[in-house]
Amino acid sequence: MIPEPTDSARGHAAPALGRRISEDLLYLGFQGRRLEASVRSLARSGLLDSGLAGFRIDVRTAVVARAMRCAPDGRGDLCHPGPLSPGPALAFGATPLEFLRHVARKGTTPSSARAGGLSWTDLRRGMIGWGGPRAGMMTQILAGAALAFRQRGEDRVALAFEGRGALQSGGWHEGINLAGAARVPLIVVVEDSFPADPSDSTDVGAVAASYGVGFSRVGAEPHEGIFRTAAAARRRAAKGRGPTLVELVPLPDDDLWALHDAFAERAAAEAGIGESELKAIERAAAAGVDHASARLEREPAPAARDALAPVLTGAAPLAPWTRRDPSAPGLSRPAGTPDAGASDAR
Amino acid sequence: MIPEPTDSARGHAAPALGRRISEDLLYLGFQGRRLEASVRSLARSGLLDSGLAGFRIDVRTAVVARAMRCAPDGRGDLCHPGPLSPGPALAFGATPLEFLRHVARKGTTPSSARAGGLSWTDLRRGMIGWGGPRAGMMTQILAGAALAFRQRGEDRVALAFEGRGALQSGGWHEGINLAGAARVPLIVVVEDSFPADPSDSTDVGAVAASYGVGFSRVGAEPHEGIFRTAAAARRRAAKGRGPTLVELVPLPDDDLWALHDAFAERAAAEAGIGESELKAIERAAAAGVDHASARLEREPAPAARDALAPVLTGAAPLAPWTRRDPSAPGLSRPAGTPDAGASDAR
Amino acid sequence: MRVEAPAHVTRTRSGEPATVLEAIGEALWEEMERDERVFLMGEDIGAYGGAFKVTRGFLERFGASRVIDTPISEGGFTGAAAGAAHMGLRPVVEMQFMDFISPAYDVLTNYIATSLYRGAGPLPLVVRGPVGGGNRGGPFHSQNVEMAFFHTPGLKIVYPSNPRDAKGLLKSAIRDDNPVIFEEHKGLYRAPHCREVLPPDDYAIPLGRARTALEGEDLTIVTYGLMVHRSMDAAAELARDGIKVEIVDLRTLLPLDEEAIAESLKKTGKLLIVHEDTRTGGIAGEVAIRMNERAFEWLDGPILRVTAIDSPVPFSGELEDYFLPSVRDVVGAARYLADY
Amino acid sequence: MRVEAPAHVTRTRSGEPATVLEAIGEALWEEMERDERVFLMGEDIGAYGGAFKVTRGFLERFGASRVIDTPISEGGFTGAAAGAAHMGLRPVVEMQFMDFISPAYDVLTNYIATSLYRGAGPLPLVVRGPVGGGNRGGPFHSQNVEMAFFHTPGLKIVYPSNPRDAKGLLKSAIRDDNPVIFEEHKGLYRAPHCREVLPPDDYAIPLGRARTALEGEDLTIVTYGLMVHRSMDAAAELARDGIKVEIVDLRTLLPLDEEAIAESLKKTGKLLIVHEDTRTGGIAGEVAIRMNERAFEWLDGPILRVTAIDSPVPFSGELEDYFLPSVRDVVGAARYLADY
Ligand SMILES: Cc1ncc(C[n+]2csc(CCOP(=O)(O)OP(=O)(O)O)c2C)c(N)n1
Ligand SMILES: Cc1ncc(C[n+]2csc(CCOP(=O)(O)OP(=O)(O)O)c2C)c(N)n1
Ligand SMILES: [Mg+2]
Ligand SMILES: [Mg+2]
Repeated sequence: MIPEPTDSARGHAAPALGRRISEDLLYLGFQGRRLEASVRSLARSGLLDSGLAGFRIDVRTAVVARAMRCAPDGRGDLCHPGPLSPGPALAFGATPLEFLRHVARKGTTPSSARAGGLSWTDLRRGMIGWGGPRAGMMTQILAGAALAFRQRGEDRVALAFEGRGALQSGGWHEGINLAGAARVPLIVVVEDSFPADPSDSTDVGAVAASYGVGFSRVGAEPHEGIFRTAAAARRRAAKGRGPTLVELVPLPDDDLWALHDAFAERAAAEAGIGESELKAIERAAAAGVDHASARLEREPAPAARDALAPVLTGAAPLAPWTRRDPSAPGLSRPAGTPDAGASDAR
Repeated sequence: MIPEPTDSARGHAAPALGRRISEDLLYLGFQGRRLEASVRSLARSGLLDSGLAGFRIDVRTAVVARAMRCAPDGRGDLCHPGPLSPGPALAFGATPLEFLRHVARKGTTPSSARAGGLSWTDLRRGMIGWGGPRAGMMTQILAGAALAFRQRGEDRVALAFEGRGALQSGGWHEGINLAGAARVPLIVVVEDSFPADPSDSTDVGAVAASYGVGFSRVGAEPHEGIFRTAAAARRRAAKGRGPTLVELVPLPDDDLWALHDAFAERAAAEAGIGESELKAIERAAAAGVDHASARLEREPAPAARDALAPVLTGAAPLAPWTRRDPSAPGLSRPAGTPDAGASDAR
Repeated sequence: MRVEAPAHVTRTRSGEPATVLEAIGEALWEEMERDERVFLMGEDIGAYGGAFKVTRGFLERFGASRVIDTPISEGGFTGAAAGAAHMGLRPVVEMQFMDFISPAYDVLTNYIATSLYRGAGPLPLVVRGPVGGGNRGGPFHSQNVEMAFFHTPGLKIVYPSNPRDAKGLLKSAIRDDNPVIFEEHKGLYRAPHCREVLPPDDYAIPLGRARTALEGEDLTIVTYGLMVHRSMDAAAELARDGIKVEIVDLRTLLPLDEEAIAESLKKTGKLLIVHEDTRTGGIAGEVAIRMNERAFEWLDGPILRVTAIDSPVPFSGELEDYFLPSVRDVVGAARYLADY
Repeated sequence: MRVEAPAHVTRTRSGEPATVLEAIGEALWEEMERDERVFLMGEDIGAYGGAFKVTRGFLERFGASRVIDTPISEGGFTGAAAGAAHMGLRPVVEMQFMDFISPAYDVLTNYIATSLYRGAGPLPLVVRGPVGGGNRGGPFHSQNVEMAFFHTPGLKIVYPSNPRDAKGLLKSAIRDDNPVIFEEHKGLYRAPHCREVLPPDDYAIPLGRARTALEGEDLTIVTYGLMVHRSMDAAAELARDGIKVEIVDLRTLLPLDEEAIAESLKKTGKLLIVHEDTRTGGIAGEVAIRMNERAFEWLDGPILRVTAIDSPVPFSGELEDYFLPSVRDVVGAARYLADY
């Protein structure tokens, strides 16, 4: 039960990743940086919750996610990006507009803004949103998804992003224990978006060792190293060697974006992506974000009666019997008649 | 966060424990062996549940418990002996008759047999019974008790016996994490009364390391070694150095009692306990058990209306309004009158 | 090599009467044969065959990837079942005793029940296991769990009273696209009076529909599970006094078949609810207010209930018998209502 | 060195009107000063002062051993609170949002609620925290949790509607020897219309007694929490049509003060229950059957209810407003009943 460390490329001598991946990582980085700035400014101008004024994107989460086998056909890997973290979702094919709709509670989100945070569930693209008091529960869910992959012999891996705090919750332990015991293809990234709690002394590596699962820690590595660490964890998972925990050591915002800039420099120098190409990628990424921000205001809020969405398949709850709105469903009976059976449609 | 191993005396060259402790351990061993035999025979003869025909006592649990500071005045250590394990309880001052009453569901148990298993709660003697689907919950409870000791600056330690399976439950992890983070005086003994599940590969030492708590593993050590391991864990706890996990490696029944016999031999040879004294201890222990077994049949079952014990202080639920028993509480109103408010006495 | 179904799941094929336990085994077996997406998870359900031996022989036939022994972590494996359901599988989770569903309360009520509403798609999964008192199991092996979940929109709750319903309802539960809590009363598992020859065809009984267990015109008893039998016994006694009781066996508790209740109430004018679960906050309350909303004018007497007393389930037999609703309680309450 | 009480817990001392939040802070502060066995546990309640700043300044005054920041493990620290209570302490556990009580469902219903009955002694502890919708918190930061625990014998549930009650009831809850779930509606925490000058003495309000919030003779509304205010607004509107509503504020949900409800019902003959929580399995059902058991002959109309709709709490404001019971709903239902 000795945890197998995944190979992690450290130092700046990391070999290039190839053109396609490099381009994608560049795009994701530029996009993320622009999106971070847009959200902050939308929050300052009152178009988004003021709580988002300090919104940040950890570009490394997008790099990890891009190392998965993303596919838009429901047969690629599965990713839970965390409750408010668009990085991995963007790598899995989500657009800035989709993200902004979520945080702006628009009627155009998949749940008509019924669900809070980023309810990223889109099984076709392989994204699954949070759904409960956070800490740890999603590791259980993704462990079960990974179980399904293994059971059907599919080449698919489940990737969950959790906060450090998740490791304090029993639910997380039950999830990783189950995943480790069954050696299912699961990767759990443990990140810390808030300055580390001084009383929290969790040693993520020791936790991984106690479950006999793989472990890697990444911090200020260049993108190449982070990508290779994630790719190695994926290979390990796909080979039936079980889950890996990847600890993302917190970095200041500036350092994060410096990682991106350094990568862009190397990409220009090593991967044969010329200065003008680089600029073109940046422009395209920024244009997408700007388009989304501009469009956001025109996106409609949900209609009140979207609250009556099905809770059981085929059966939306009826509107309360005291509502007189003639177009609400289930109110065709005379006003004032108690409308029993609201939730019990079959 | 390196776990500090407690000093464990291995090998047969363990120095003697002194007369008083040796006598106690001898008594507990003889008592346990006789009680094990008694329970099995009472089960075979139909006086106890047939499930108890294979009942066993792990004498090592009594040795661990005897290494605590047992006191009958509510100021000693606190012990949760596990759901069906009298060994530690006997060390904390429980009698064989009390144990037999529990398993025979007698009205003379503290809860009038309202609680299942061994509801050993007697805060004066420092025992606390299980109270919930088992796996792990008692570690939380004892962690909280230990928190109280630390908060009040008392020289008291909490000792919980858990099955290996507890380590699969999230509740256990939350309990030990809390105890470890707060460095409260807690010892958790992890035992395995059933042949190890081959699919269960939990490495208890690695788990301890992941919480930064102490760890010891004991198996076929002589009593002296087990006692010293437990005593060291207790010292560590009392000094504010936090919890210790003690893993009890499973042993076949015969080996367990062989440990006791070897200890008795050494006690005779080294601790100055003569052959006749040894016999006297054995006779006294056996007599107590035999007395308890003989008396058991005469102990009354609870009365039906003991079901109406308080659920909230000062307020027992009323008997159902359909019961005509004139002596049942709350039935003074005319028969047939619905008796509302049953649970709502103030 | 195709492994033959074990004896405890072949009563119907051999035309013999089946117990509730066997009927449940048959439903699981047949659904696993019918649909390879169906799989089982639970503690000791594989080689050991489960605490009540419902799944004895399943591991041999369906293999370890469809009969999964889990760690002791009810929350974790229920969550994992949800993840598998997202990916198109149809998990059936066994709680060794349904009392142990409580560590899964969080994931069931927050994640699973809300999935469809949150736009994350339906979660077809079943959580099943033994419930109920009378077995001297004490407070943690005797609970009825319906009221822990009855208040949660997005769940269904099923609680059969006989082999035929148990098999047909479990098949429907497995085929249903929603999460279903399926309660099996231990006192009915092997009850000899409860054996019956099951229909030989692949029948399913729709969720959400009550069954009239007995027709009568003086009084309606709404009940479910083991209490159907206790109510039938009471009805037999009452019949000797000329009191004709109608018994509605709810079968599905959520969604509640209030139409069936209201129809019966409109016929009899009197309503007694009998449930084994404790009184305060029991299902009787919801039935009462639904009938107030829907059939108040038909009430010729108060809506009353017979239930367990408001305490944990006591361990000793003497206490437990006193705690549980008895035939005498039902008879007493029914007489009171009939005379009202 | 004695640390002075911070401003948000000294409104009463300075004679100023206090909010519900301040009243709760005062109750905690005063009880901690009165009784050194009282201590606090919860996430970020120490240096950070709690998500809603209820315990701001407490760490400085009472120290880290009585104001304990816990890991994110609601089950674990609630269990630990029980252990500390066994040892004679009186823990007050904060759930950052009461929604997060669900991981503690197991230990609360199984261990804590049964302790006294099992002969393990009483467990004096309080679990308190913010509940309720209207804050655009979505499904996991807006729940009302009373019905998760209402069915559990051995627990008390308290849900105040104003500063005076919040302070007096919390003091009683802390002094009570039983485990108490204490729900604080976020919408009342800082509501300006809800400020009031509190009695300067060390008063406590007994658990288990409802309060008549408004006297009237045409119709009784039984309600609690934020819905007391919505019902008062409705009553004002109804009064303009000459409909005189009596409002019973339950304050304690468990044990339920059925005497108070019955008394009011006997006066008005009509009963409407208003609760913010969802409909099916809500407390209205229990009220309805208790009144059937106890006051059926006084009913001049069906017992009806106004509640949230049967779904999770939706995130967006538009949806949430539609989901929650409104003044218009209460007015509509009351008119219907008054005309009945
Ligand atoms: C079960 C549960 N308990 C408490 C919370 C409240 N809560 C939300 S985020 C958070 C801190 C999480 O910290 P961490 O996991 O380290 O993530 P970070 O935000 O630092 O990345 C807490 C306590 C919650 N959402 N769910
Ligand atoms: C929460 C919960 N889940 C399941 C059970 C059923 N159960 C009782 S004992 C047991 C096995 C416990 O194994 P272990 O902890 O290794 O203890 P052992 O009996 O082997 O000493 C199980 C699964 C339970 N009591 N509680
Ligand atoms: Mg953090
Ligand atoms: Mg074991």
